[in-house]
Amino acid sequence: MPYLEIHDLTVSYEKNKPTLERFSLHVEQGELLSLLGPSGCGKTTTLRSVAGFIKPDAGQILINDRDYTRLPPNQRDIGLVFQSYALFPHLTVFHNVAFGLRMRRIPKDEVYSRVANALKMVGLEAFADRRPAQLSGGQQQRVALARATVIEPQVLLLDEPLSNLDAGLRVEMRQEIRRLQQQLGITTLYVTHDQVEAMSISDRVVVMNQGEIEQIGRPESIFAAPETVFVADFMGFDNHFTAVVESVRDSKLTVNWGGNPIELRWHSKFGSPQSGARAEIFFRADNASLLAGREASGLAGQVILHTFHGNELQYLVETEVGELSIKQDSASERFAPGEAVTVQAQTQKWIAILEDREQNA
Amino acid sequence: MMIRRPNQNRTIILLVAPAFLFVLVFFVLPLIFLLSQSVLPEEGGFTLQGYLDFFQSRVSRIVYLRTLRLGLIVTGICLVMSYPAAFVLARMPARRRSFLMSLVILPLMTNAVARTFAWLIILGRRGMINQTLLSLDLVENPVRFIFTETAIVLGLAQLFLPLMVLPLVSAMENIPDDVLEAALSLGANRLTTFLRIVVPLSSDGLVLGATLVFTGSVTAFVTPAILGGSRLLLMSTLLRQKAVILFDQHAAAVVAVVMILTTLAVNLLLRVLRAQQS
Amino acid sequence: MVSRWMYISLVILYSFLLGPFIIIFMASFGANANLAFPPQGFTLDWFANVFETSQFIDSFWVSLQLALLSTIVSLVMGMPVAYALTRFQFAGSGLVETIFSAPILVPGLVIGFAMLNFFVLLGDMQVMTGLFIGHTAILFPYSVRVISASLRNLDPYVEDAAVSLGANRLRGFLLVVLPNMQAGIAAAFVLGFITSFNNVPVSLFLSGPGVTTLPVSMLSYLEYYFDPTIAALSTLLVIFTVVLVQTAERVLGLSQFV
Amino acid sequence: MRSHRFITLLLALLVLGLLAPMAVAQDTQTLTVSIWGFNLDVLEENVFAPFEEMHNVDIVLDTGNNSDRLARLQAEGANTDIDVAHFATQFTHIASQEGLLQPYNPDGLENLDEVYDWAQDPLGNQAGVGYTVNSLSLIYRSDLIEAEITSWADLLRDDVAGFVSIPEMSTTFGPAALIMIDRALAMREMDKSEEAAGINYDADLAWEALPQLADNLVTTYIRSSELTTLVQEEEVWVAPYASFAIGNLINTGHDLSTVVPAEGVVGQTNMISITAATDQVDLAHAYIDWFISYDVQLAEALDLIDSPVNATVELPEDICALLTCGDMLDTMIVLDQAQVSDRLEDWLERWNEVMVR
Repeated sequence: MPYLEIHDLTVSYEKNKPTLERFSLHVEQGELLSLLGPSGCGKTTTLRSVAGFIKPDAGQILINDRDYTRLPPNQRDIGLVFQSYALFPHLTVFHNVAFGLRMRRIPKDEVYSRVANALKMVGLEAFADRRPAQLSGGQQQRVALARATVIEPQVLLLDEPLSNLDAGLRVEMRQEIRRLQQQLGITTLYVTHDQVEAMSISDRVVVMNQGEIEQIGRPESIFAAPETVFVADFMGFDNHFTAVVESVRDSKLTVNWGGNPIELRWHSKFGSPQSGARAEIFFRADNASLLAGREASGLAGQVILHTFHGNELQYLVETEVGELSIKQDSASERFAPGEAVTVQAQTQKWIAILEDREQNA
Repeated sequence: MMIRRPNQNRTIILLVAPAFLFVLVFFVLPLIFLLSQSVLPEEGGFTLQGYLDFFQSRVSRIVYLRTLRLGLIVTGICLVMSYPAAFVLARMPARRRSFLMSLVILPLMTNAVARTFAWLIILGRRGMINQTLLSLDLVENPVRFIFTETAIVLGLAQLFLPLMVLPLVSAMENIPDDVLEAALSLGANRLTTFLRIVVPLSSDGLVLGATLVFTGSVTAFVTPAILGGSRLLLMSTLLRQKAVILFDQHAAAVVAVVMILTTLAVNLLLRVLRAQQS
Repeated sequence: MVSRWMYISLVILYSFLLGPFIIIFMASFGANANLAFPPQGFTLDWFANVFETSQFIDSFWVSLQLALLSTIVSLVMGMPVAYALTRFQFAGSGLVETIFSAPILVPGLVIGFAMLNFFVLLGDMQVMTGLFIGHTAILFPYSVRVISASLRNLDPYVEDAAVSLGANRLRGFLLVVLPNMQAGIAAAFVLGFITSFNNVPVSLFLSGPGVTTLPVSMLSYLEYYFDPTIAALSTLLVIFTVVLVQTAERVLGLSQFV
Repeated sequence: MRSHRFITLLLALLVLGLLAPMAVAQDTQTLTVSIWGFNLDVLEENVFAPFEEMHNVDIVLDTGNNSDRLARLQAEGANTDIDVAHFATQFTHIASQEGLLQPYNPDGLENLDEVYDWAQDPLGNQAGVGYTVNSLSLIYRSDLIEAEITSWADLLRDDVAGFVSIPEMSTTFGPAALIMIDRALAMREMDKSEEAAGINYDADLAWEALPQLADNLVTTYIRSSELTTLVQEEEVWVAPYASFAIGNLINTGHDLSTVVPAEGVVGQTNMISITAATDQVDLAHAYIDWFISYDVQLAEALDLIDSPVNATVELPEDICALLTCGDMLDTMIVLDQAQVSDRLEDWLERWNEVMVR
């Protein structure tokens, strides 16, 4: 039973140039769903439409079966956390958090206890009397979280909440957000452009591109099995090249790898691919290995560059399918630039994507 | 930072319209009417004769050129007086600087009549300067300053000096110490550093300050009215004379339009200079 | 980098800037009725004369009302413009910006002259109304610019935050935006007040029977008498200004902004 | 909380700003008088305050010199607030020609019969009543100028160069001063007798000499008060002066001598007129009538402000000597304002050409 439903939402900032067109999405109760995509993909527009700051041209937004589409944002009962935190600079932490309760005319002592409780949950009891300017970035983020959740909203929306924090703090904060969200069991829509963040925090991830959903799924499945070239690029597949399908057998297709056939998982929007079709092949840098010299079992290449990353080494190798990036355990054999090598495919984690409609129909 | 919102046009119109209409009706329309007065004499018909008369008349030519000349002199004086001082101010510790800057702003907050009045006491026949000159036996008889260009220039320079100091200081504040140290470490002496580094880097403030002082000087009324008398006219006092003494609204409108065009031209020049810099 | 002769330039600058004020101050206590320097003796007669001269008292009230009224109106009308300019992107924002900065580009005397001619064309208009319109128009550039600057310093999303927490737009503005703009508004207010209160060129043409602003009546007083009454009045005005600015600073924390 | 204090302050200012204008705009009857801003303290005591009391009215003043006020009257036309206007004859003439004035009703002026005939209706169209006469003659610093000043042409002397001032052409006495200089030059240089020199309204000789005179000038003056100031500050040593300024000139405390020049003095009446736009016709008549009454005329004369036109006023001799009265009324030269007005526009332009520095 979906809790938050978006049906056929159409939003345009300029006439006849919709940012979202007939966009639909369902979020389950208590679920944390991430909208992942590059800037301009429509994720923030979706979020601001749910919050009510954007009046859609068409479509419907339902929360718990109630139609929210025409409801003004201040009557929506939605918690919103902004990228800039948007704390009220003139109010103390306490009054920032209390703001939403005040608007709801909650009695004073209840406000006090609820704010105290909310601050405790984010570990800021001691900071109630400070102004936002006297807090660190992470603390400000916690205040924003407390402020958005203290009103016990039906849905929590987070708009790139971690992008203003430095890397270490980001990891800590996303754990904090996840913990809080699960503790409160609150249905959450989380907007980010950082795939690692989306993977680590979400129940489900929606990858968006140009106002359309590219793929919806659990983080693991999106990470392991992207269905489109866009998603694969976005999911950090380091290597990408195009190959011709030699044959197809059920769930596997065969392409040529340095004279050897390799069998790969495939995904196509248009049914089973034909042999001769062009497939886009993706694999990550750690799903291939290097052997010294020219070997018949793999693709011949030449090392261009290597860089050291603690327990692994990263090589850039020139091959007939282009430059490939390959990671090796630092304990394994080392290759100098200019050295001839053979690239061995570990095909179980490789993926072939077919997007060209005409060749696959 | 702007937030994009769809369907915002009505909101914007509601926000802007009241003030916009006010300025349109009570500011833009009067100026259009003024322009029309300058080309449509009471006798009727369209003519540029007013402008021809203005530039052919010896009186207005003298007045116009004097106005521009004095404006340049005042700008030059303000520049020379404030440049090194602005640099000192910009390099000061913040507390002391903000105190000194508030002293720079103080004159701006006092009306021009009060400030010009002081010059009557300083420059008069029995004024401070003449008393000093006489007591030092530097002159035999008092020197006349009142009703001279010198008096007007001094009065205007004092009036507009803050408008030069403020932009210069804020431009110079933005020059990091490192840059100056870098120049010195590369073998430049202090003068060279000042000329090669400080001057180019503060040119934004310089151009802005010069524009403010110049346009202020060529349009000021109080100072030339008090210190120039009825014979030493500038454009502003000429406008007043044409309008209320000679009852010639047509000619007064021409003078007014020439004043507008002059300040607009200077501001346009400023924009071009700034565009070139960036 | 800062050398000794530069400090000398600082001394010269400040004596030139502030010297005239010291001269006025001295003259306002001098017993001689002319402008001879140095002033002889000590008297407070000139200050008494300021308060006995009805044109100064009347025009002071005119200037005060005018400055308050036109500053407040230019703020109330200018604030939405500043808001639109800083919170929305729209076609024509360039035009709006130009129109609202134009009154600063046109010489004050020309504005006064053009307005007088235009008001005559419009027909019967109270002198005070004319002055009010003139002053309000020339204050827009200050109010719009200063308020815009203060709005730019405020995260635009705080309003959305307030709304998402249950405030309507107006309450969000009043509870969140306005309190954070108070230094900016105060700065715009003080700046506008002082600009209007000191204005001569616009008021010169728009003053009329019985309604004259203080600076204009000071100017016309000088056409009749050269005595230290003007010095005494100027001294009072400097004190008034300093007190005003200091109070604004104390109460509202002006310097956070200016 | 700080914001509360701020909003309170703002509201207080708003209320103050809105209430203050109301306090001023009380609804009593007012009479707006256009007049020179000169000697207002004395006028207040002698004229305005008693009148306000008698008629329960507020007098509002529009002050400025002749041309300033005339310009305003022209600009405002039928919309003007001004009810009565004081002008020198030549400006009354212009205002009357432009239809800005309405003729007075002799029946409304009880004191008119006491006024000298020539002052009752100086322009002959009842555009206004002459209420005072004054004259233009010369004054100089007898301690600083060694050779006596005796003639209008002495303004051109080298020993006074840099210390002369003359009235602007746009003022009441501007044309008169020039015409008298012309008369002096004619008498002296062409050696003509007083009668032969006459009055040349073209003033050719004076125009010829004007550039030379301009070199002698400190500045020109628009108001008599400016002359007083210039004399007070010792910038001016010799100048033509209007008789009504004598009190202020004497008050400067300098050694000043007045001269009746060989070529004579110029007499001139100031007039009060009723504007065409006024809705206070009766009150305006009452004002004029009050101004030409014995009481006012005497008080003004004793304060050395206005020389009387009311024939019933008799003055002590020392006062009379400083004003325009007694024999002087018979000998003073009265210029034909029509002749002056015809040339004025042209003269203003020629004047500027010479005077601009």
